[in-house]
Amino acid sequence: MHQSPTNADFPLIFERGAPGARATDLPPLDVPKADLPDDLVADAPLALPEVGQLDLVRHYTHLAARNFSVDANFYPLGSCTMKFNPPLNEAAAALPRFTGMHPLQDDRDAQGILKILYQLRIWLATIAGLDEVSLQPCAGAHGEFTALKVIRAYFHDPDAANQPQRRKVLTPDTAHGTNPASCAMCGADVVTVPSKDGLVDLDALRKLVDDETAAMMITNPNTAGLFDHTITDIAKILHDAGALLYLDGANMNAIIGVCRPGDFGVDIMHYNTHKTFSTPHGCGGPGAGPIAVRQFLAPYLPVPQVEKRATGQASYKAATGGRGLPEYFLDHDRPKSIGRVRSFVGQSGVLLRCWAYIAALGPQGLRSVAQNAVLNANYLAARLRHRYATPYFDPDTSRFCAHEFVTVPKDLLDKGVTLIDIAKRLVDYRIHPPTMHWPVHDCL
Amino acid sequence: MHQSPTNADFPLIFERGAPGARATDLPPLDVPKADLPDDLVADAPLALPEVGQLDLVRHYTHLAARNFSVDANFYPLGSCTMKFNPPLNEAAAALPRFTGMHPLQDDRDAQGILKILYQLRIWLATIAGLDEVSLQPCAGAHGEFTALKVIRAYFHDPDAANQPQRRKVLTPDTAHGTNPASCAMCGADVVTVPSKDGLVDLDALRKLVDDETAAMMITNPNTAGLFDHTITDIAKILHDAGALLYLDGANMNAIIGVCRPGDFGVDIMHYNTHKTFSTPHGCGGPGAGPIAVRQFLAPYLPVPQVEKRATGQASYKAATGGRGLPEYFLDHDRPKSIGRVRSFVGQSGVLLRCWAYIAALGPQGLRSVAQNAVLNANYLAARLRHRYATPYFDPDTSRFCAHEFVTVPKDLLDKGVTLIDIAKRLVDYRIHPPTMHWPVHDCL
Amino acid sequence: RLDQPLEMPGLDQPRSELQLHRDLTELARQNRQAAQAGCFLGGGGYDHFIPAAVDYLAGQGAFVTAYTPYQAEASQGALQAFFEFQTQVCRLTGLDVANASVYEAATATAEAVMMALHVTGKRRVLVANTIHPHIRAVLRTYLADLAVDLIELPAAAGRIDTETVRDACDQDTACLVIQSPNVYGLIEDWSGHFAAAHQSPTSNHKPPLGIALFNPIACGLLKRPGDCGADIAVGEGQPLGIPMQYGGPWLGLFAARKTLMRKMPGRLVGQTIDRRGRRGFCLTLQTREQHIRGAKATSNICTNQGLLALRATIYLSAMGPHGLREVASQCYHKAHHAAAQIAALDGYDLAYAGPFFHEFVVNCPVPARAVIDAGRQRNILPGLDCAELGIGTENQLLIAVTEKRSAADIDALVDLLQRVPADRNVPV
Amino acid sequence: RLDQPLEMPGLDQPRSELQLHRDLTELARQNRQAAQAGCFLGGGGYDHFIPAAVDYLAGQGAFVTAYTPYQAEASQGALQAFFEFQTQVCRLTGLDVANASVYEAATATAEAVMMALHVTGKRRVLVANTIHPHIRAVLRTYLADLAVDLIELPAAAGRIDTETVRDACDQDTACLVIQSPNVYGLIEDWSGHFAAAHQSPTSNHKPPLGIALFNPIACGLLKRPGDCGADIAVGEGQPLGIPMQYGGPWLGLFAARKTLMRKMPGRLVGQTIDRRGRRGFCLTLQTREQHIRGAKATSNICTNQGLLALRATIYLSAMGPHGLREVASQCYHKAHHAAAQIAALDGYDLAYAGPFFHEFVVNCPVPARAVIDAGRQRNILPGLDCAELGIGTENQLLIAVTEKRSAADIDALVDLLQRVPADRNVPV
Ligand SMILES: Cc1ncc(COP(=O)(O)O)c(C=O)c1O
Ligand SMILES: Cc1ncc(COP(=O)(O)O)c(C=O)c1O
Repeated sequence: MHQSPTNADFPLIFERGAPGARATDLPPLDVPKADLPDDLVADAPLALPEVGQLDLVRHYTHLAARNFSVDANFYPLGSCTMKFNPPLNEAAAALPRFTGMHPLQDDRDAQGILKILYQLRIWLATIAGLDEVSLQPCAGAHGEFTALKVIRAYFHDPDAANQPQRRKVLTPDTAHGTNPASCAMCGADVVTVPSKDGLVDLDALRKLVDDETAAMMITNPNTAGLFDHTITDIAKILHDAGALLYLDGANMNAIIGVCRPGDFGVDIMHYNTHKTFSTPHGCGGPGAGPIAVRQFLAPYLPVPQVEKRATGQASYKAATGGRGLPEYFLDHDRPKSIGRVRSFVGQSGVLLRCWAYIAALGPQGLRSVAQNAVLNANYLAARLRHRYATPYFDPDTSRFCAHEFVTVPKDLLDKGVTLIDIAKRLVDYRIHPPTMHWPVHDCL
Repeated sequence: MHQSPTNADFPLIFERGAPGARATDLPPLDVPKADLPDDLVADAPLALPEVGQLDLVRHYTHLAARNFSVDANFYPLGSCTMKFNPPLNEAAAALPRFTGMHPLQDDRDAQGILKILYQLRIWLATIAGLDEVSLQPCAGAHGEFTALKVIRAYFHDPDAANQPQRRKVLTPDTAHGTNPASCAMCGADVVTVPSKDGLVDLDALRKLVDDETAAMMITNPNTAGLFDHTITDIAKILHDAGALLYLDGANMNAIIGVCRPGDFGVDIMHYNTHKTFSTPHGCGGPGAGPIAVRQFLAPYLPVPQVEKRATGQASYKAATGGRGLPEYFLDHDRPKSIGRVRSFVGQSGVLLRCWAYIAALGPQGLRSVAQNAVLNANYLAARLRHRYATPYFDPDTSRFCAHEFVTVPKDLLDKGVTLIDIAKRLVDYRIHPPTMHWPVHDCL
Repeated sequence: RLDQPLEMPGLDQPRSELQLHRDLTELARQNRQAAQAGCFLGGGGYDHFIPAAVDYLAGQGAFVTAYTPYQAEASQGALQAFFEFQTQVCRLTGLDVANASVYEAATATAEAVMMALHVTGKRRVLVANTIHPHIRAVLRTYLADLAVDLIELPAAAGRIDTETVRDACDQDTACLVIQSPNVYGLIEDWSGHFAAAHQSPTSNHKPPLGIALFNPIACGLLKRPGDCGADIAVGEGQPLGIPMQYGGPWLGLFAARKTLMRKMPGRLVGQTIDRRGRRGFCLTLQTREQHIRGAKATSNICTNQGLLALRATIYLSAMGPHGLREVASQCYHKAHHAAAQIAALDGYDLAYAGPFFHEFVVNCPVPARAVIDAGRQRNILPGLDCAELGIGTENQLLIAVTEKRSAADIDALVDLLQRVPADRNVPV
Repeated sequence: RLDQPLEMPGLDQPRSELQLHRDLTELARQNRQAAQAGCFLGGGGYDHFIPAAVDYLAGQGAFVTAYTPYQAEASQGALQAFFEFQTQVCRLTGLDVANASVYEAATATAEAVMMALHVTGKRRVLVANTIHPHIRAVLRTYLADLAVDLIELPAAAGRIDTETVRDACDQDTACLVIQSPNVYGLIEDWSGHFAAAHQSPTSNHKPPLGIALFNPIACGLLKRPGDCGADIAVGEGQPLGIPMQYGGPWLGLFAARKTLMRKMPGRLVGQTIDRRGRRGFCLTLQTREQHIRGAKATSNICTNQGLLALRATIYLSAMGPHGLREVASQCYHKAHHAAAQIAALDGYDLAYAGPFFHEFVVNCPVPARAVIDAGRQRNILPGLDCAELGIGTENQLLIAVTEKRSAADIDALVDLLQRVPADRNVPV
């Protein structure tokens, strides 16, 4: 039924339309024209597309048809957990009283969204088993950056740790690239910790930790899909040396509601709402990367922080009459804060969807998400392991995986089939191929 | 990149999911349970699909991907004019204060939608060059039916025509099938009028019209894409004999704003908003089929009619205070009316989009729609006529078409190519094939 | 031929997109949104919960802007959806075949009656007067010029008596039309009535057809038309995921016994197998039946309510059997809870004693208008004035309660009803 | 490992879809919708008109629910859209290369500065103090732990003087960051400032880079960064069809001269040709640069603002050159009309005399707070309190006027301003 397509079939938007065409218009200017000095004005109009509304709609409808998506396809991706995006969340986020809010509106006129952000802050702390959360970071990598700034502020604080010499941050050799990159941006010294059997090599770690070590960043379950059961040992090694444990929460999907990072020794961590909490991936963004911390790190969190006034102090009802202080508010007055990491309030539209996802599931539902993800991944690993080697998975010795697993299709590779071939064949079947060559070479 | 699909690739919604799966849920019942007699209750639950939300979304996303649409494809259809559907109209029609309106709400609480309906009524009368409009009919065929009822009521009215013997309705042999079918539903006797050269044969018509003739139904521009320039002669023949001229407005796209049916002798007509005024076709509906009539037919229009109180009598402002009568209202008190042709107020959601389309174009814009449609169709006919015979189109003798044209691909047919082959090849190029074998055999 | 553009009142210039957006927002502001906490309006249109997936999926351009699926290769998506719709309507009604939709309930009923006249060759049409008055009015219009007797069966205590049916059926009766839940919300005895009709004396072995006018939500819980002996079932599909949108576009549901299939109005999608053995779908039986039958056609319907049928399909798929049953039983229990509380108020009582589904008539100590006007001040729409609707007296209010109403919403209604009589004695 | 589900405050049960719908509607009700007739708020976020096509097209599931386009065969749609986006950003800024987006304006500025430090190998960063205070705050955070001097250039009459720039640039200067229109709405002399920077003495033939912080709407009318000598241009893309949505997600725009391409942060989509000679698109240069560069990376950005970039692409395509110019000039003329009327009021005057685009600071005879509070009663958001924002005194109001405001909306604002001082003298 399909012709093989040519360039003319898929023109760029610039190659469509005709001079003068426009897809929308404004009412005529209804005020007198002001003086507009010539030297301010650009010489020529911009070379933007000129298309009618039908061309515009056809163009971006055709592009949509040439894209995989969760709505239409299965994505067996691990860390980048691709979750179903409930239409209700999209519809709610599109309500004009959410989309139409200016970020510098009076707090009294923003009680609904502030309540959402406040509750989310509390919920994310509970899930982490930690004490306070900042919703500011724009994505996971930004969360890492913010967290490293917080750690540094803590060590530099003369009233707290007062150990400014701690400049080293350890990352396992399986770490996601953003981990060392975030360190570099903060001026920290990155030290790589080797792995053994897919897990952190504890002996090596012991040797690397010293009184210049600020923290170790770890992903758990890790990028090989394994829950590192030595995590409490790792935490102890760090804590004993006065250093902190940072959790890259990209794989939280496998453990939410089942165990809490705070309970296994994590001091500070980030979430990726676009992975763990189903906020839509949007072809690569937007996301949000809230961070959670223990109490002693809370003073350093970025501003503003969303806060709630104790009941009795002032109620929302009184506030809306303009006669009192609003219940929920943005607090800018945090003297030890690292400062701002972005403009305004945060990725509010994303965080709103995150709130809705958690509210829909409830505590029990969150727990079953993790349980099901782990069950399904192990099921798939078990079915594949006779044709595809699964180096870190062996049910016979009770080596199970978390919500993703690594496979090395050795038989096929020996026959000359490449990973790219497997990936392309999955695309033929309309399944998005998993991440390749990472965390080990020749793996999926 | 595509596999040839199998049934398993395109399961029915019933073949997806698993027992117990659901894609949505309600809060728990928050009132006491009432007594529910066993004998009222069905024995078994219904055999409806049981699917989760992801399955639901994937299923109807996949179906959408297997459908042509204006958003993605070109439809060279004539009568069934497939217009671009502006996203603004969809967004406006989705506003909760439109979608959330109950049809039996107080007129005072419906002034916005009533104003839209009233203005649309006036605009459609103006475009028709006729006096009054009913927005009640659900689609074109329903408009035909309603109009025939109005015509009959007029002839039966002892205070008006008082000629109940007029039971005959003439339709040209090129008429769309709904025309005779509508007659049959009303108990009228259908008489077919032959064509000559694609137009109504005037001599034959003269012989058929008599004092039992109620009306003639004509499509102009006709289903062969020709504007019948003898329309005023046809009107005269009918009017001289005391009969009425009905216009099937399916092809109004070719003439709106350029000429008015009322000016060329039409007494009553229907519109198809889903053809002429860009309300979305929605895979076959909904539509709306407003009818326009001359003053002497107005008393018979169906109830309710949307009306406006003369200013001064009561203004909207006073009305909203509950102390006066609202400016716009639904009038049920029309003693000579044929009665109701459907429940409630009409296809309000469709009519709203129709209003928006007309408002966006304005009088000048409407006119250019028709001018462009005719120009484009003639351009295409001229380009095709050397390979495909265009029986009713010959620019050398000034025979032009309106907004569609008939072509008989004789050369190709002689070579054994069938119309179906041409149609399928158009589908290959992602163009929706035009109507086939109609109004003449072996034509497109 | 005009030399210049038309003069259109209130429309001299084209409106820009921004202007149109402003105008439509302002016009919307002049409407009250009924579909919210305080809505107890029914009478044929109901404020049910619509899962977000319905808007999301049915709003795809590939469906909204698609043409009628005449060209099967270009329309497998729509055709399969309509096939699924038909199957669902069959399962909802307990009948064998369903079409791909007609306009709405009233015209659906008229089409069913026309079909019955055609199938039986008879001329008497029996219609319960407990049917919605708009539907009865439409039947009068449709049958006006045909040589047909339209007879309205009187009700006793808001319901039709099987005795009445038995007495009314004669050799010349084409069909019996019964709505349940009826316009008062009461559940009629379809089984008894249709049995009586089927057993009535007949000349040509063609007993009167039983036409059931049903509410699709009620089918999730109560006995279905097909279970009760109906030959044809017609209904309003609006409650199935379609917003009330001031009365339209809604959705006419139409199903019948297998033997009646060839006389069914409207489009019908069938399943077929292609050359490679794969399943496919296409319009069957008639595709534009009018072309073929012309003046002999029994229906003229062409454009139907495709997009609304799609919404209903998605709605029913989202709900599933258990979800639909829960919607129906929450409607039932909440309506009964409201009725019990209202009947306990001073001066109020229920007008009818029969079993009801999610709607009931209340006798008020004041005109229904007074209650409605008082409700407007508190953004409560307490129900419909039975006198205005033509189904009762000035003091009667028709109240509907759907699953969307919470216990608190019901309490607010009860509180309103309680206050109105008292407030009326105190001049404001 | 927990034996039982977590205890989460305010969340004991899962919420059904209907309940969640109710809750979110109620929470939305507790917000005031700024984006309406009375909105004169600016300060970095603006209420511009968004054509319906933007929501309609960018809201397609195939975009919203798609993954990052790492797998090119499965992502040609997104990749082509981002390629179009990059091209548009280049044409908007007059620069050669643009990336596929960063988070928002402040982090974009920080990334640009980090890049400049890297490219030049120097350690002094000059930043105009007429830059939005949030952006300056973010720069402070980003640069805090690096061995870098962050110097804020003082303004005179709300704008930077080229003399100041010339004096501040030295051999060790990595870059000069200038926002125009600046935080007061005033148009800065990019050409003069960047020329001064470029001409400053340099040790290693690497003069300071000129970083322009631009408003993309202003680019439709005014001179572009690239026309004025900027080496890097960063900006907030929110005005391009993105709702204000309480501050995010917005869109960081990032463009640079060709010579700087290899140091650009973020993803970059490139065009390529497949085996059959057809055009295709893929992520180029780095795809997750962090994997490759690890600790040597200059940026850590991974997830970006893809869907927002798509919105901007559709917005710019819908507007076209003439539409964007009209938006910009309506902003300009309406803001000047408002400013003239306000300056004519008793007790009010403009704080700065320089040329402005669509935003300006007004000195009020009363605290700005009083004007804002009075506006709340009439649903007018007259502007921002300059003291709260940290850019002026208690009596200063920052007022923005976009193309969406009508003459009548502006009259209502002027009327409000006129009444406030008088009303304050009459105790309520
Ligand atoms: C393990 C891990 N850490 C960090 C990140 C970076 O997060 P983001 O893309 O949200 O910035 C990712 C995702 O790409 C990841 O998989
Ligand atoms: C000429 C003509 N008349 C009548 C109709 C019937 O109109 P509708 O489908 O709106 O009922 C059509 C469309 O199918 C048509 O083309």
